[in-house]
Amino acid sequence: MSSSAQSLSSAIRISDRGLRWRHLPAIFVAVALALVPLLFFGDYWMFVAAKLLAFGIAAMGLQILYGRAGQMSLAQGSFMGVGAYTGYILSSNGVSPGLQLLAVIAIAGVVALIVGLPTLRLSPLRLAIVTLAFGELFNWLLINTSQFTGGTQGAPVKPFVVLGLDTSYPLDAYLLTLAFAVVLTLLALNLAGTQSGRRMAAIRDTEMAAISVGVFLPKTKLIAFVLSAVFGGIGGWLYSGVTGFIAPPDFDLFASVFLLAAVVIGGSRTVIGAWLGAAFIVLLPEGFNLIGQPNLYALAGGALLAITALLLTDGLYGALARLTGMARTVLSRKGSIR
Amino acid sequence: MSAAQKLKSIRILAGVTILGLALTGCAVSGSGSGGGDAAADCVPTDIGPGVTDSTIKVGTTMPLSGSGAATGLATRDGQQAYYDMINADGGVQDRQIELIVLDDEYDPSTAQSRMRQLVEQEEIFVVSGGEGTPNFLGSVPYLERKKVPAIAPYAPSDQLGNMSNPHIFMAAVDYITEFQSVTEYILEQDSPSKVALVAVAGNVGENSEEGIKNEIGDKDIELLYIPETPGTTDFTPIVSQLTQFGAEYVYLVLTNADTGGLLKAMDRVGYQPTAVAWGGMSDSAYISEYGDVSQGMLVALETANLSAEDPASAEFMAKYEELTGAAPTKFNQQGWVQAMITTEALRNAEGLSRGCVIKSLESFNEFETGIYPPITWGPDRRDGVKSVGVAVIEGTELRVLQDVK
Amino acid sequence: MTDSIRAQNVTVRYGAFTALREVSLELPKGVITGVIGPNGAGKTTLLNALSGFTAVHSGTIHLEDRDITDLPAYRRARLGVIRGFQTVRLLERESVLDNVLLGTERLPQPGDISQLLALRAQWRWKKSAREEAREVLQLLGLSSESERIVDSLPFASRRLVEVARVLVSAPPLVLLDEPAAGLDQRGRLELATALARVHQQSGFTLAVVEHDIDFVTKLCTNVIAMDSGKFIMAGTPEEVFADPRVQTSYFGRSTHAQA
Amino acid sequence: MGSSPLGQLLLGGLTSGLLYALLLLGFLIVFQVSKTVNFAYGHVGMVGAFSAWLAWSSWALPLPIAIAFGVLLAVIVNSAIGIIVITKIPPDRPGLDLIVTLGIFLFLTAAMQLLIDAKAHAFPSLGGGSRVVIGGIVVNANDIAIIVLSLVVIGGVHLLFSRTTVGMALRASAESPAIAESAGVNVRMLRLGVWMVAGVIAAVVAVLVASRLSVDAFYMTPVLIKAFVAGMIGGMDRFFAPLAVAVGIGIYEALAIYFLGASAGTPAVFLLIIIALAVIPKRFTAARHEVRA
Repeated sequence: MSSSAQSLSSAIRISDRGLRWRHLPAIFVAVALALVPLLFFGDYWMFVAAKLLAFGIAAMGLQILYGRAGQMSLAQGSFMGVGAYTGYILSSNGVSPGLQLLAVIAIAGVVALIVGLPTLRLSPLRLAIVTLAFGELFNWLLINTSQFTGGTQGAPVKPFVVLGLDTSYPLDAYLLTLAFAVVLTLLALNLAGTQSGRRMAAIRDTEMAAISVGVFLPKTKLIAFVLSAVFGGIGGWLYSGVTGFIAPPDFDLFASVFLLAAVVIGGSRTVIGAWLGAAFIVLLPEGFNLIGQPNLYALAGGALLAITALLLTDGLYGALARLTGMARTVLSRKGSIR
Repeated sequence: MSAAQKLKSIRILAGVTILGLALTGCAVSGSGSGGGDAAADCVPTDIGPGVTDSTIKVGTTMPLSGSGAATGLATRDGQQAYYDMINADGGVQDRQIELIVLDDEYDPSTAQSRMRQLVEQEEIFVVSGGEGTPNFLGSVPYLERKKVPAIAPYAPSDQLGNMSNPHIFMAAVDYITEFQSVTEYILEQDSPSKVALVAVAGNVGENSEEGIKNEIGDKDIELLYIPETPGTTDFTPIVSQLTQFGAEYVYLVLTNADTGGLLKAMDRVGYQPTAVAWGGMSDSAYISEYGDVSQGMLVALETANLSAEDPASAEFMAKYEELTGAAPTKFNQQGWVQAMITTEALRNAEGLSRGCVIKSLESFNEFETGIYPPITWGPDRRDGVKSVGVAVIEGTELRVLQDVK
Repeated sequence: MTDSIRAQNVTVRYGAFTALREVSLELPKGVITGVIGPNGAGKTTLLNALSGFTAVHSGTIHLEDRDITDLPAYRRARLGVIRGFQTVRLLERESVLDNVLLGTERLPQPGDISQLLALRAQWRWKKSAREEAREVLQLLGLSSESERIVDSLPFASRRLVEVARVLVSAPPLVLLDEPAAGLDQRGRLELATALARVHQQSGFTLAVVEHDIDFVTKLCTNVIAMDSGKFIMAGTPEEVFADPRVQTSYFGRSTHAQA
Repeated sequence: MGSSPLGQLLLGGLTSGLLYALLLLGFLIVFQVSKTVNFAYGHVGMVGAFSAWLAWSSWALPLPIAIAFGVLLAVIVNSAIGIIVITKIPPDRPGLDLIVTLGIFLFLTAAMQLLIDAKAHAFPSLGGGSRVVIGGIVVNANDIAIIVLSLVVIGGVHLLFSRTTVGMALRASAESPAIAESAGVNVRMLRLGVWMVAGVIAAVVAVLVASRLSVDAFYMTPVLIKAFVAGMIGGMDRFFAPLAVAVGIGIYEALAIYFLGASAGTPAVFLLIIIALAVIPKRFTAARHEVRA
């Protein structure tokens, strides 16, 4: 069966009615999932859901860079920070959310260009180190420019008020992040069907083939890097609106490593994987709250992360795909639809 | 898609939007409840969330895991011990006090999530104390939005203790006051010409520097500020800077580990100025570990010194040991007094609504805890205390030079 | 609008080892040329030099009358010099169709922005590009496989996908490195016919490195023989295979090379 | 009093640089034979040092025995990680090793906090007290111990790799496991052996760092990051280059902090890293086999 990135992107293709029908179920599942919070959740879980969406957007960005283009970055958390603090500084100067968003996109992109340019020749591991260094620098900057950033004490962020939504209310925050999540997910899925997307995949799988057909690798690497940074920036900006408070630890090395963990655990090859991974990372601690052991997370969280990674080497998506695969065969044996 | 599906999805959408609007409405009114602005309107008949006929739920977040865990756990135990004692005596307003402390991992965003959980899931009535500055600050904007009073958290910060955050009632001084007060003492005793400050980079350091500067004023004293980043692996350069500068007094506002590490590094090259540390280092947990390199170090006293001489603390120590079977540490004491202040506020509240608690907090006047200096809050005052004591480390003991009261 | 590529005194060294020694040759316009020679004759190195995957130590390479000696590989590809690899290089986790579409790179594409945002230009382009790809797949008998992930394909089909990627942009100059290796007799025949048909349609210039004489004789009207890094001769298949030098150097060794 | 601040700085920088290098050494040999990035490596050392402290302070074991105990634990933990990584992680799963070891990293932190506590503790200063003044530079037994020990260990490992048959086998299995296997080398056992040696190194470094700073459940992370970074710059497939870089970072850091101020240390180091990697000659960065192979 074809990788879900394609299946879903083909689901939104104009051509290919056949494909489109085959993947309607996936779309319905997505819609249903998005509705769950609205129908069943109270303020707290709505807040968690909104946070998950913001986090997932950043994870999707990293999936493009790491999963599709095969470039490892340890700075996605920092790019969330770039977005969050850009928004914060602007909003404290009374700039409207709309303009904030534009600035977030622009600045995240420009920063990515600056960080990305010198790293073009580097092997994935070395790229990881440069991004790590950037992350450390960024965190240092946050702490040492407290007059703009609030420094180590962090900064309270004015809630976004747009179209009658006010992100200081979890429901509104959820609806807003959901809107972004939907649009950006469609864009990420669309990437698989574009030449840009194929160029990235070529960098990941075979640079030789890419060159042989005329791909200019550095440009593609940069686009992947900038794209992931913009996703990260938007994710971070939304995150700041959802929580109403940002501080350097939210965007430090560990934040970045956890985003990478999300992408790998979810299944780095697909956009869906990024979402599954984000859900895993965000909901794991909440799971411990549900079983009434909120303070157990610190101990068991790490172990669970390692075990899950070991058991599902293809990531959550791989497992899911296998399950649905089985389901399909079972159904078709029963001679039902398909 | 098929007409049937179209209809269905349209119906769902419509439903969602209506639901959405409804919920938004609730959210608005929900956050409205609990009293208007901070100058709270107290309706004695109102009953706040978390209050039943038999219990009052209070809670807070503290670092129970991660680098801040030691102090967090100790503070929690201190609070629990006090509430156990109160509950044994029949509780407050005929209700048992139920304490819930969640782990915030010393991380601001985690702290906020847990605080939301406490307020929205557990439905606590008020926030009882707390431990750690950056993590607690993570919850502050949310608490203010929800108008939940937070009582005597240990979170030294110049952002708290004023009317910009009217729901946070501070009984711990910020670093500006702390070091102004300590420097005042030093300058009474001695007239150094060069003092240095090694402090965690960022607000903590900046505040400490400001406090020292305030006290130095126009006196002819040079001040060298060296910001440090936690996790320093080599203190030699800092020590070299200090020796070159020739500081007679070196203020240390660092973690236990880094304070110890820096003093060790000084010791390695045999440099021995008078060290001056923030309140955290008056904890036995520090002295028992680093006493040998900390002899003669001055420390700020944020809470009364735990010594048999002082009757008040002697009584407290006895009581605590009787309750828990263990001698209290500074942070047990910290938690104990947080619970004491919270209890006092609940006891004096005309009614068990948040508004009334705020009113009762604002009526605190020279409240004696025997641990903190007398606490006074008012309709437009949120910094309950304005001074600290000073002690010196001698052997494994603290000798009080200037008492907290 | 077909081009011909010309190499003059091209020498390629890897450290001490000289892979191409003073090679001068040209691929006549619109002609299918077979490049033969025993293993280590420098056939692949020649392709690499022409396509820009190896830097030449000395000598020049002209495309038409343009000097492309120092042009990086991707620029040459954009000028229409497209090569295939001896060891198949594919996007392992992508579908056959996407692998072929990768080959459309040198055709005028909609801008990256309109691709990423899926603007109308992108939809239109997508439609047409998929048509192109489908035709090529048709031609190579891969239509049924177009949605499959390539790492699940048998080796023969993977080879064909590689060829399809090369052909999809209808390049004026194609360099193939043992495209028939690993195909069975029927596969080779089909591939030869397919290439011949494409040649009829577009009249492109094609150079094929190949061991299999039947394949060469069936497909090529011109043959270049090489041995140990040197150009030996060029001519019609008959001439070349008849030539004693080729007889000894090529058949002499390649037999026990095949054994 | 260090009347020669520069010399004092260089000494301090050198010693901490050597500590980075030593830790990197353990990281390096593991990477070279099993191509694994062990995020938890610093914490393996922490486990050793922290339990050594416990054995010494709480169980009142004599220091050498306590340390030996810690080293043993570190070896066990690192071998366990090794076995998991070698047997459970399939090849062609880039990043998976990082995530698994991240999980282990978090687990080790929490576990040690649970078993011992979350406080910072003073570790015996291992000769930090006894000092002599040479040319205005205050040198103490601790510094000398570190310098000598690290040079000995590094030299020893180098000899092991370059001169002995074991070393040959190691290099072979690093180049191509398959060929090594066919040549009758038990690659798995060899790899496990390397993981054990790495465990020893980690514990030793952790103990030395603890003797200079203090010990708790977290203190090794910054050391690991610097060692790791040095490895990346120097090249994980080399031997002396990365170690030299590690020492360089130590000294450079000390100088930067002294001349630019403590808060300038971080940016100075990481800016250097970015610049270094950006301008490194191609042959250096053409290290794709770093991740493959």
